Amino acid sequence: MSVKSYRAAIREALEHEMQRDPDVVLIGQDLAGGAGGGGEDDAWGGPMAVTKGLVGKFGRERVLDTPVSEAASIGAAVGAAAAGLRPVAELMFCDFIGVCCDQILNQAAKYRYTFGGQDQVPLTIRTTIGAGQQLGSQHSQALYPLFSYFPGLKVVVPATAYDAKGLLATAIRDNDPVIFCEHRLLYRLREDVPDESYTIPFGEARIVEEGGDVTVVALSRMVHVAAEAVRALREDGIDCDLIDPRTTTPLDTDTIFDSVEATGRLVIVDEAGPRCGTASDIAAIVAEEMFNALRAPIRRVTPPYAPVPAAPELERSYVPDASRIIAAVRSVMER
Amino acid sequence: MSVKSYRAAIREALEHEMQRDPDVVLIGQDLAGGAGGGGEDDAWGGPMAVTKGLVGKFGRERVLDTPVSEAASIGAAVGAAAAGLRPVAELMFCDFIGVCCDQILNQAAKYRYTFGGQDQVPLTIRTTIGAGQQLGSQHSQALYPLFSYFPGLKVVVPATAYDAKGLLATAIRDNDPVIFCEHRLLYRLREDVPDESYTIPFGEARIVEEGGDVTVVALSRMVHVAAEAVRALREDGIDCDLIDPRTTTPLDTDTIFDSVEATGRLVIVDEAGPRCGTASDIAAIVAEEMFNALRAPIRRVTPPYAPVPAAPELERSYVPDASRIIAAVRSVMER
Amino acid sequence: MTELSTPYAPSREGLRGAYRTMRRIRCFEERLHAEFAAGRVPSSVHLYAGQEASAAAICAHLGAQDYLHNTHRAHGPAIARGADLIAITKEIYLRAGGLCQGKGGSPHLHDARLRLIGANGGVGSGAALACGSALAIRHRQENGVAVALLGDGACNQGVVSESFNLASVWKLPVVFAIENNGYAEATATSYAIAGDNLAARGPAFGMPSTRVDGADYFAVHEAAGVAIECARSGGGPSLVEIMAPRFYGHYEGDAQKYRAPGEVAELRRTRDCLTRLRQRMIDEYQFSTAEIDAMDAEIGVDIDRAFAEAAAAPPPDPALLMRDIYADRSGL
Amino acid sequence: MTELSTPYAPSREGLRGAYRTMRRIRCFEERLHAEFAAGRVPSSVHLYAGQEASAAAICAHLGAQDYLHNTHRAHGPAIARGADLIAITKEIYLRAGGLCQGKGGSPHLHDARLRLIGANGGVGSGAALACGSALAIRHRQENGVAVALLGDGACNQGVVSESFNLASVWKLPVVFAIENNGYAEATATSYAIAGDNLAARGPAFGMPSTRVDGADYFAVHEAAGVAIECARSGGGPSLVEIMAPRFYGHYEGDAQKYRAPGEVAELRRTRDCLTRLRQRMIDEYQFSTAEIDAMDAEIGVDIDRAFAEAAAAPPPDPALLMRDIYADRSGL
Ligand SMILES: Cc1ncc(C[n+]2csc(CCOP(=O)(O)OP(=O)(O)O)c2C)c(N)n1
Ligand SMILES: Cc1ncc(C[n+]2csc(CCOP(=O)(O)OP(=O)(O)O)c2C)c(N)n1
Ligand SMILES: [Mg+2]
Ligand SMILES: [Mg+2]
Repeated sequence: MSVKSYRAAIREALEHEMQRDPDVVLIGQDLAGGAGGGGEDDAWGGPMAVTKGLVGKFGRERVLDTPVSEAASIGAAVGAAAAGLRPVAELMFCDFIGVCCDQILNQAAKYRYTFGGQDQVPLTIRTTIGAGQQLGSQHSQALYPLFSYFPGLKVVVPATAYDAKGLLATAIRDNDPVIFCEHRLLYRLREDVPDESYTIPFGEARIVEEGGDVTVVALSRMVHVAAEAVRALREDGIDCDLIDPRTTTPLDTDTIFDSVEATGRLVIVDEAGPRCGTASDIAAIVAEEMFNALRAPIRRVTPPYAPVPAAPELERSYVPDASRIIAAVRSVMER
Repeated sequence: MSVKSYRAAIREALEHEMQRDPDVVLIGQDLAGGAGGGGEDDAWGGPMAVTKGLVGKFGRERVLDTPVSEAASIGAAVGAAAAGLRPVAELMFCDFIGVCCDQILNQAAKYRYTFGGQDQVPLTIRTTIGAGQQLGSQHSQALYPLFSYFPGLKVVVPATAYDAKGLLATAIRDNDPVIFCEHRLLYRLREDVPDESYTIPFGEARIVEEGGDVTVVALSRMVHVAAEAVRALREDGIDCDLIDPRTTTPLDTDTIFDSVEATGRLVIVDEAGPRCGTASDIAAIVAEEMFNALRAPIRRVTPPYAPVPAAPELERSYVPDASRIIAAVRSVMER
Repeated sequence: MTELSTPYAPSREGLRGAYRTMRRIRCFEERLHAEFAAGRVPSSVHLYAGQEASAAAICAHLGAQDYLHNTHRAHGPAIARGADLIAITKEIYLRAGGLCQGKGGSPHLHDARLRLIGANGGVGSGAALACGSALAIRHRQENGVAVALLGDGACNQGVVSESFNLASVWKLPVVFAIENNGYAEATATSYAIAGDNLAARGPAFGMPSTRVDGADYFAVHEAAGVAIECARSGGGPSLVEIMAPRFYGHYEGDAQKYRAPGEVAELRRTRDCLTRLRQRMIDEYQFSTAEIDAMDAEIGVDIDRAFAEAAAAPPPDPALLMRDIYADRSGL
Repeated sequence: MTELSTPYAPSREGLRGAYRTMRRIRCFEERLHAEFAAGRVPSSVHLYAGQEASAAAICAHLGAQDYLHNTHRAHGPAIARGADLIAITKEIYLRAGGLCQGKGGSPHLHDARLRLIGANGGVGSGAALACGSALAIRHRQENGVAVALLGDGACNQGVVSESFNLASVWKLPVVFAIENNGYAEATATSYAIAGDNLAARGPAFGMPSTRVDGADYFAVHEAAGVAIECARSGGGPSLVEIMAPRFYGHYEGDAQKYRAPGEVAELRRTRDCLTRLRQRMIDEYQFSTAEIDAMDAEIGVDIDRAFAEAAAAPPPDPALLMRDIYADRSGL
């Protein structure tokens, strides 16, 4: 056990899995960096410096830098997975999904089904999500609801370094295509993480706080923002269950249902969009399955229905903050 | 007024708008057909024969056949729209969105916002949706929820020939990017449609049936399937409001809310998927805004969380049918 | 356009196999055409007739370690790769026992054991998947190659250009085999391909390339052989453009008004790979007409059986709707 | 590679303007580099220094009816196209009064009135958008052209190849101006571009193409002139590959370890378009050092003012968060 950043925890999971299974290969832009140039190898170690050091340990045959060609690269990763490798492809920003989503949504997701179950596609796609760096409308989105829409994919949204490490190991060992969404603002988050390899099963939510008055479900970075709100609310006498689903497919509805059964009140906090998003998804499932337990409207705390603006002041008002969560929890307590 | 098919109604709207505004141009594969060949011009008139005859009236300068290059073609349509034309681009199957969704979700949707409101993007993208032709997992989807996720787009899902004609005229005259989703199984649907040009405003649901016991919201082809269910239920003494939102962005929540206020019961019928789809979207909005009126769980009748299989027997059990709608309505009446 | 010119003369036995394959495909497609016209085929089918030399010649060079990525015009390549004719037919009929259990259908013919990879809905996607197969082959040091069949129209998908470049950058053992049949749907290649020459794209993306007459089995056999051998021996990717006529419509039911009157008849007369091969086998390789006719008859029997079995097969098990969405179901 | 060789000699007045533009860009970028290092610039910025001749020479041929599609390395082309320096700086600082009201930022510099089109998040997308601008120009018979600036790395996006082909098929008045600065992020072009020659892609997609030294203003001016004139006069698209060094990192903060030691210093010494132009203006066009120094001083004042105004500008109006999502709000 030692203190590690979310970034380092992800790198460790990659390293462990590459050691464990020679069929694990990394595919992406500048994962090493320096290809073809006159300077250092491993010059970047990934655009977010997550894969730093891996090319030195595993060589360019297993850390494959690509041209700026996501469709071909992710398509190749799909093909390689179906042919028996266990590739981990990196999509630098989830916002770029637009140039390679045929490969993800049609090909990876439907390969096994369309061909009648002949194959498996043990592919992991690591991508980054989130606002907060003033990168504007096309480098700040949290597009995992798109992935959840499609059966055949699994979707992971780790909020902590511990979860990131264990869930990435699970993702890589999983025999289905998994989209692993790293929040860029979490890369520097530091906490105690075991040094050895471990896995965390998919479809098991983490109960971050136990309260009993209101169920708060939050994902990815919003878990931390919600935790701040929950702490503040506790001082005012409102005790929340805070649940982090950790994977949106599979989704641990049992844990959410158990909590809602007890509280009768649900607030969902999500950085993805308000329409056809993960917050809507969970709200709809609960409104269908747990209606009798509900004592108040289901509140969703999400960004507004707008693209992400670049200016920091606008961006701050775009992303949900603790005060909005507190207000939502209070509003459902009024019932 | 004369009896017209959904296909003919769409063609008429295209023709009227092209007559009305010389800046309307059509862009797509085989919209005429026969380019470069030794045979007839206008040999196909569109892969679904929707644009038949238009090249003869408006010439190849306004009916632009493209190579099989959706990214470039739709990208060009976005560029042309921002530069002042009013293009109508065709995406043959919505399932192909994967090869051009950067153009739609990032570029068209965010152009105006990202550049601080300097421009408008009066683009219409006609695409086709739906299962029922044994075309399998990648030619049968109903992907409009993906479009609804993104602010900046408008989304139209006409269920009738009348609506298709009027809404397409509105789409073309609208100054924002509009995704116009034609259900392939509806092309042969015939009904009385005015011969002259008319428009139908976006964001105004159509009340198909008035009942009062249960609110049934259905979209696109599901409106017809739901209507069948509603008729059967009426014979059993259950009277449903049947509402067709017609556009999912903007979404006419007022009409839905008014109905739910009266009935307290909501069943949503949709051919799009069960997770992060339009049914979830509407359910979440109602569970948040109209909770006090609700007397029963919100039921969603959608396909299962599975890709679309090709075999007709499997495909029939994939698509919602009247019996599943009837069962859902009965289940909410039990409360 | 680089000239690839090592001689790859097929053996007499090889010719017998090639003829059998091509005849089988032709016979299958003609039968399917008739069945479709009679309203007995569900869904949508794209016939391969006219292009047989392409699949047959390519497959003549492929072994069990190699991958073949199919297109939506899938029947011919599936037959040439040796997939079970009955399972193919059942799949096209969307019945139980189909190659993909009736869940894929005609365009998605796929047989994992044969490393025959079915096409995706979006044309051209096989180019990138083939780069992945090639990566896996190389990783496992299997001494194999991946061949991506691509239509001329599909080459205008961006992913194909990206894959050309990626294969060159990674020096992958891939062959991009473009079947240029002159059309993408109702649009002529001469309109849609700037320069009307796909082979020229090879060198632009760092690959040798060649263009051959797809009506000439020998020419395709040689060009495919050179490209596949180059990939197999570590020489990296190449591109082969095979000019092969399409004898039927884009799909069955296509009225083909975009073709000149008499165009197909002329192509059948002058550019039929099957009759040309047959003639050359008789003229240059001492095959007797009787011997060839016997092969034809045998094939006719196989085809009859495949269609009879498909027509009699039950629909897929209803439970298949929810099966094989995931390989690992824990947590779901 | 087709040779384009009509002489397009710039006038003395043209040179003065070009120098002013290039100097303005250089001065701006150097100042921004310093401001960034001092922690005063929000977000992420990509500097254009070293590539000035490209934007300046291209813009020398463009009129009000023409479109220029920018890349993420946006400051230089925006300045060359004549966008307001203060509004540019405010946009980079994400302040009120920025070119895009502070909603876009450095990579998205866009001025609709100048027909300067901002880049999208995904590199390469301007290639297709430019086809659209060109379509609109032709439709309105404006006698204009659309120029798409593209990075070398961006050319590996499928949409760029698709756009090359589409522009040729539709014979659009487009010029694809590739600014090959040797890198895409930390990856050298020599690795990522098979054949290391983007100009070769032009003919493969039916277009004339040429490759020029981006350190030589005169060469870029001629090549751009030929290509733009060809497009303007109905000759269709062409491709110009401009070999232009990048003097800073991919973005500010990039440690650039992937570059050889001394590489940038050597490039600055041997391939600086600005010092070369200056020298030639003095040697061949009788400009005096004093005259040029005076221009430099004037530009320094403009730059100082722009940064001062940007630093003092307020943040954008909070209401902008929900504004300009749609142009037509009825029903919403
Ligand atoms: C991305 C995409 N766009 C359009 C289509 C529709 N489509 C199916 S087959 C076809 C023609 C492809 O032409 P080509 O690649 O030459 O193959 P051919 O049919 O001639 O064998 C098209 C456009 C598709 N399947 N995928
Ligand atoms: C589709 C896509 N993939 C990756 C990126 C990340 N990215 C931003 S700039 C850049 C480098 C592009 O290189 P090049 O086109 O040569 O432009 P340069 O930065 O050298 O001017 C990359 C890969 C992106 N913006 N879009
Ligand atoms: Mg073809
Ligand atoms: Mg570059």
